[in-house]
Amino acid sequence: MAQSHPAPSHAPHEAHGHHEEMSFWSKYVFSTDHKMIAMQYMVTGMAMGMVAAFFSYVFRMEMAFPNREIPFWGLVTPAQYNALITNHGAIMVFWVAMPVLIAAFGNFLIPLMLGADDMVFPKINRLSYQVFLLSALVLISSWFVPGGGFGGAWTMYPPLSAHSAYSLTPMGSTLFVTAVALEFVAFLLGGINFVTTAMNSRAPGMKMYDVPIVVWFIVIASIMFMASVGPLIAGAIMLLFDQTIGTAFFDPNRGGDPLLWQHLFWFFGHPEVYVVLLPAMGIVADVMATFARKKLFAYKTILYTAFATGVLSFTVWAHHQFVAGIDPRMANIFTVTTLLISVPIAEMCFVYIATLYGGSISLTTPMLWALSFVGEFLIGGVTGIFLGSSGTDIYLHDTYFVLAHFHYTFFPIAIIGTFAGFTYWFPKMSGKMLNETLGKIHFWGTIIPFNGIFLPLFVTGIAGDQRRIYDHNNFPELATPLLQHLREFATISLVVMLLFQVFFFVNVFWSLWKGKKAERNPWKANTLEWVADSPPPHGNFREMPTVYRGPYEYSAPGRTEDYWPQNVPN
Amino acid sequence: MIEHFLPAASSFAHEIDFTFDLIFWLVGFWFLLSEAVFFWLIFRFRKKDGVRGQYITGELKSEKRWITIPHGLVLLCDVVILIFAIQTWYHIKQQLPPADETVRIVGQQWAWSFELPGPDGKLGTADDIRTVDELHVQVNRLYHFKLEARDVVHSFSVPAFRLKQDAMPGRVITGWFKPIQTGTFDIQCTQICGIGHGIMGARLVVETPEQHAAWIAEHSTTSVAAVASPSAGE
Amino acid sequence: MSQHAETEHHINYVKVWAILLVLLAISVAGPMFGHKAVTLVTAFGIAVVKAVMVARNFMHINLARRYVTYLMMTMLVFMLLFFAGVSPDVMKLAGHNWVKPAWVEANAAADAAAGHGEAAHE
Amino acid sequence: MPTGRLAVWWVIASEIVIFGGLLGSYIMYRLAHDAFAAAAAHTMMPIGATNTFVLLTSSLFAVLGHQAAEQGDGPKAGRYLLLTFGGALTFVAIKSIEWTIEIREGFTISSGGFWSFYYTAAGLHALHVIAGAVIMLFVARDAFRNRELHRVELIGIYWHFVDIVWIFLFPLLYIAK
Repeated sequence: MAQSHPAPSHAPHEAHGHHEEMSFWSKYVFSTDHKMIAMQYMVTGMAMGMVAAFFSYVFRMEMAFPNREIPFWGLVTPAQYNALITNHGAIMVFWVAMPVLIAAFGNFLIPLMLGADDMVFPKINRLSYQVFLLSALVLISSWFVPGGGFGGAWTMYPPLSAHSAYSLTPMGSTLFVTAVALEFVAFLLGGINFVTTAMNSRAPGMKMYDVPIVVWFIVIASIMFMASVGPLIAGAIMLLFDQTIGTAFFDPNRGGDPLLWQHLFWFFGHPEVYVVLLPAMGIVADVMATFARKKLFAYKTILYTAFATGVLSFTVWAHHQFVAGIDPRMANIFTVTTLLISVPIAEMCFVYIATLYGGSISLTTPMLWALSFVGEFLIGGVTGIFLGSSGTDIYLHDTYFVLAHFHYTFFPIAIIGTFAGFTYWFPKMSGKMLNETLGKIHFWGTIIPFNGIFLPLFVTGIAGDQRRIYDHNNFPELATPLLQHLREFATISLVVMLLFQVFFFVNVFWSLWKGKKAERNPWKANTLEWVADSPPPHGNFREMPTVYRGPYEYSAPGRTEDYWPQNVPN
Repeated sequence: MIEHFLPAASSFAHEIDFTFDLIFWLVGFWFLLSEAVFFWLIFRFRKKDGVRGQYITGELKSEKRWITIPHGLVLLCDVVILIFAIQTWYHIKQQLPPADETVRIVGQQWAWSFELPGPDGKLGTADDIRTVDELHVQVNRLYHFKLEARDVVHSFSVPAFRLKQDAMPGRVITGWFKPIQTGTFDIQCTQICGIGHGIMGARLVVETPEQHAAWIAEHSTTSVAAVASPSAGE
Repeated sequence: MSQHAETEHHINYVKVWAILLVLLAISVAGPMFGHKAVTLVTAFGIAVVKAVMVARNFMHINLARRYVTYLMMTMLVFMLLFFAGVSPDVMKLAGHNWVKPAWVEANAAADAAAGHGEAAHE
Repeated sequence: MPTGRLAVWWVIASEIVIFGGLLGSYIMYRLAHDAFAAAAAHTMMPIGATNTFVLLTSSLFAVLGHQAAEQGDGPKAGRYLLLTFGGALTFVAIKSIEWTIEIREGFTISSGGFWSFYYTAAGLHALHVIAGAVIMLFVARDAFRNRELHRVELIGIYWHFVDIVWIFLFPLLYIAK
């Protein structure tokens, strides 16, 4: 991010030309407008999210009430169960968290917040979404081929994933790997776009430290993705060949090593956690600053900790493999790095909490979501320590403790972060205000059951409940009434939480239809996207803004208003 | 915590439980503290009419203190945890105390098969005792296990022992355990291994020397004793 | 770029190309000495030299902003990190408390075969 | 720095880790398995060397094209790009002949660890060559009409990267035996 001059991209001009008489197809389907592409990502991601949520409903029901007819599904066979958990995990990470948090918010926010008229490569942007859509379709198709969907867990460990003789899903596993690989390509294209846009299209006067945290974090996330996904792309090709043309990359009997895949996967897989975490944290930072009417506490510190986390996250991957047969001496190194990474993350949480000090906090729906992110993510963070320290991981590895831990990180990331951003920027996206009452009902109806789902699972995990078992009654020590009741409680909480999502969709559609009109800057926020009309037209701004200060100048002394937009000269 | 749910039936179970509790209290303290501060701030600085937010950059040293001091303390706790975690790991996984007896454990879709040295106490001889889904060991005896997988990745887990080790196809992984308490415990496969993963359980029977001797005597004659485990449905 | 800069580039390019070809020739000739060390140097040492030459003189990475070089370096460092973390498991036949019997046998067989395989080569 | 060039550098950055992961895995296996050396003895070094020569030369044409583009001489740049494209075609042609011979001898992608890597790595690289060659045609077409001359440099940088990848593949697959 060295120099900053207005966007040299010539794409918008050609777009401007014919954007009056645009047909339905060129406006909604083949649009190169970053806002429309963002909407496409958002809608696709949320649709996939509903599918994955339904999957979770089915397999949670199976675990709580084994071998019974499950409403809207029927009996769950072991093969189905494996396919359900596998696809739930893969969808939530690759087809929900990434498209919504990075692609949707990134596409929508980066040009608007930087005061640019569009991404620097609108056509590549469109291509990126089309490849992503293709990957989603390939994944969906993998559930309907003979043999059914792939059931070897989203981590795809060979030899189970490499040989249909073991997985019994000859086509399913191949399509699954193909879908994942395609998804990576889509996000490489998108990431290049984000980074170059952020580097070259900043509004005049916008220096590095005037860039809103959320944009910074999405850009850092994109860079981390680009730097970490390469080995796994290579690995996916190798795995595909192992499946289809009998190469020997991961076949132990012919000179391969299954452990290599685990390394290739987690070298990407762990940075990936931070790739989705950072955008969510950025969204939370912006929302908190706005509704606490506070300058973000130690902006630069946040930035540096994010960089530190990014670099450190490349050195911790093998903590997913402590008991996987890696050299025990290596485990010590990875324990140290893993506990080290808890420091910058803890620092970030402290900074967020400190930002509240001396604020004037109004608990609107977006703010509730943002605050709950911090509150819940803390649980996910501290439980990570148990797993990062190799000694206790021997026992906790692959138990429900792990599952509860990463759901306490991923739910705040993928769900809470998304809702925080969505409710915060909905006025800008749609030009309508959301209904606060419905929003708050939806919030409480989501947060309370969420804890009801996963707190019990910590307990079952400590009691030795291992993962990916469709009926724990096959294991005497796990068949105790206590554990079974906890599982039932978790399942019922899940059903309640899913039912409460109705309020969200009702709220969205009702507001789009009859909602109150949103003015340009409903939240009295500083960042540039609130300078544009809501919703912003193609080309975003009436006249390109110039930036005079940082994004978080709230409650600045000596001003009548308690906010100070970036583009206002004084 | 863990021993409320499961017996601590191996020599190193207590060590893991201790490390777990230590981490629990350390991070529990920090968790409660930060949540308390968090909610207090939300309540204390809620929106009031006529009260404006304060302008705090957080760039001054006097303000940064509020971050850097807890930050340093967290780092300190991390170091403490590290010491115990690595110590535990070293005792259980890295060092290999001399064995009284060695057993072979093979995971395959979807059963555990075990190979005990027969009366002669040597593995790979004619009088070895092979069992399926049931492992008989003697209490207070230090066992080495040679862990293999025939087809896909499995994971040999005995919750009551706090023992877990993935079985990698193409590798023979050596580990150890020492039962200190008689009884029958679960053996789980904790790495998804295909459609049978959910039933791939086995039982581990820890016997007194007399019982074990009797069991050996009973089975050493038969080469294969496929004992249908009660845990594995079929 | 100024006029005279280009002209000296022009001379540069063909010369660079010629040097690259010479280096290629050396790396091809390397194995003929029959020393493993020599081969390694001529093969990979020269590969690095060639890569740097192409990056500097053809891709003009030295004329681009400094962070481009740093970016490429970072990526290479990450790859070294990957190698350092993985090789203790994947590159070895046996390690601390584990061994790969299949690999050991395969190597024994290969060495037996290579014994007269080499002889046939020389 | 111009957006296009910046983007190409980012593309190359992400390509480095893709090839890095693949070649890193190859090197680990290569050093672990003695059988790899025996298999590598069957690769045809002269052909590999010829291909290296072809790529190096095409890189020279690419950079000369870039120079011409900077002087604003579109048609000249276009001609150079066509020469580069010719180099790409030669490379692919030689490679297909090479593979035909090897497959005839019975060394297919599924006949052992080395060959799996040999075909995968070289194949992935060949895909990059083909993709670059196709893009190059479009850039050349514009160049002849003196349009979008800055793209000549961009495709050039990408092409040099493909060249560098091969510079490392050549010793890894052909020389070290």
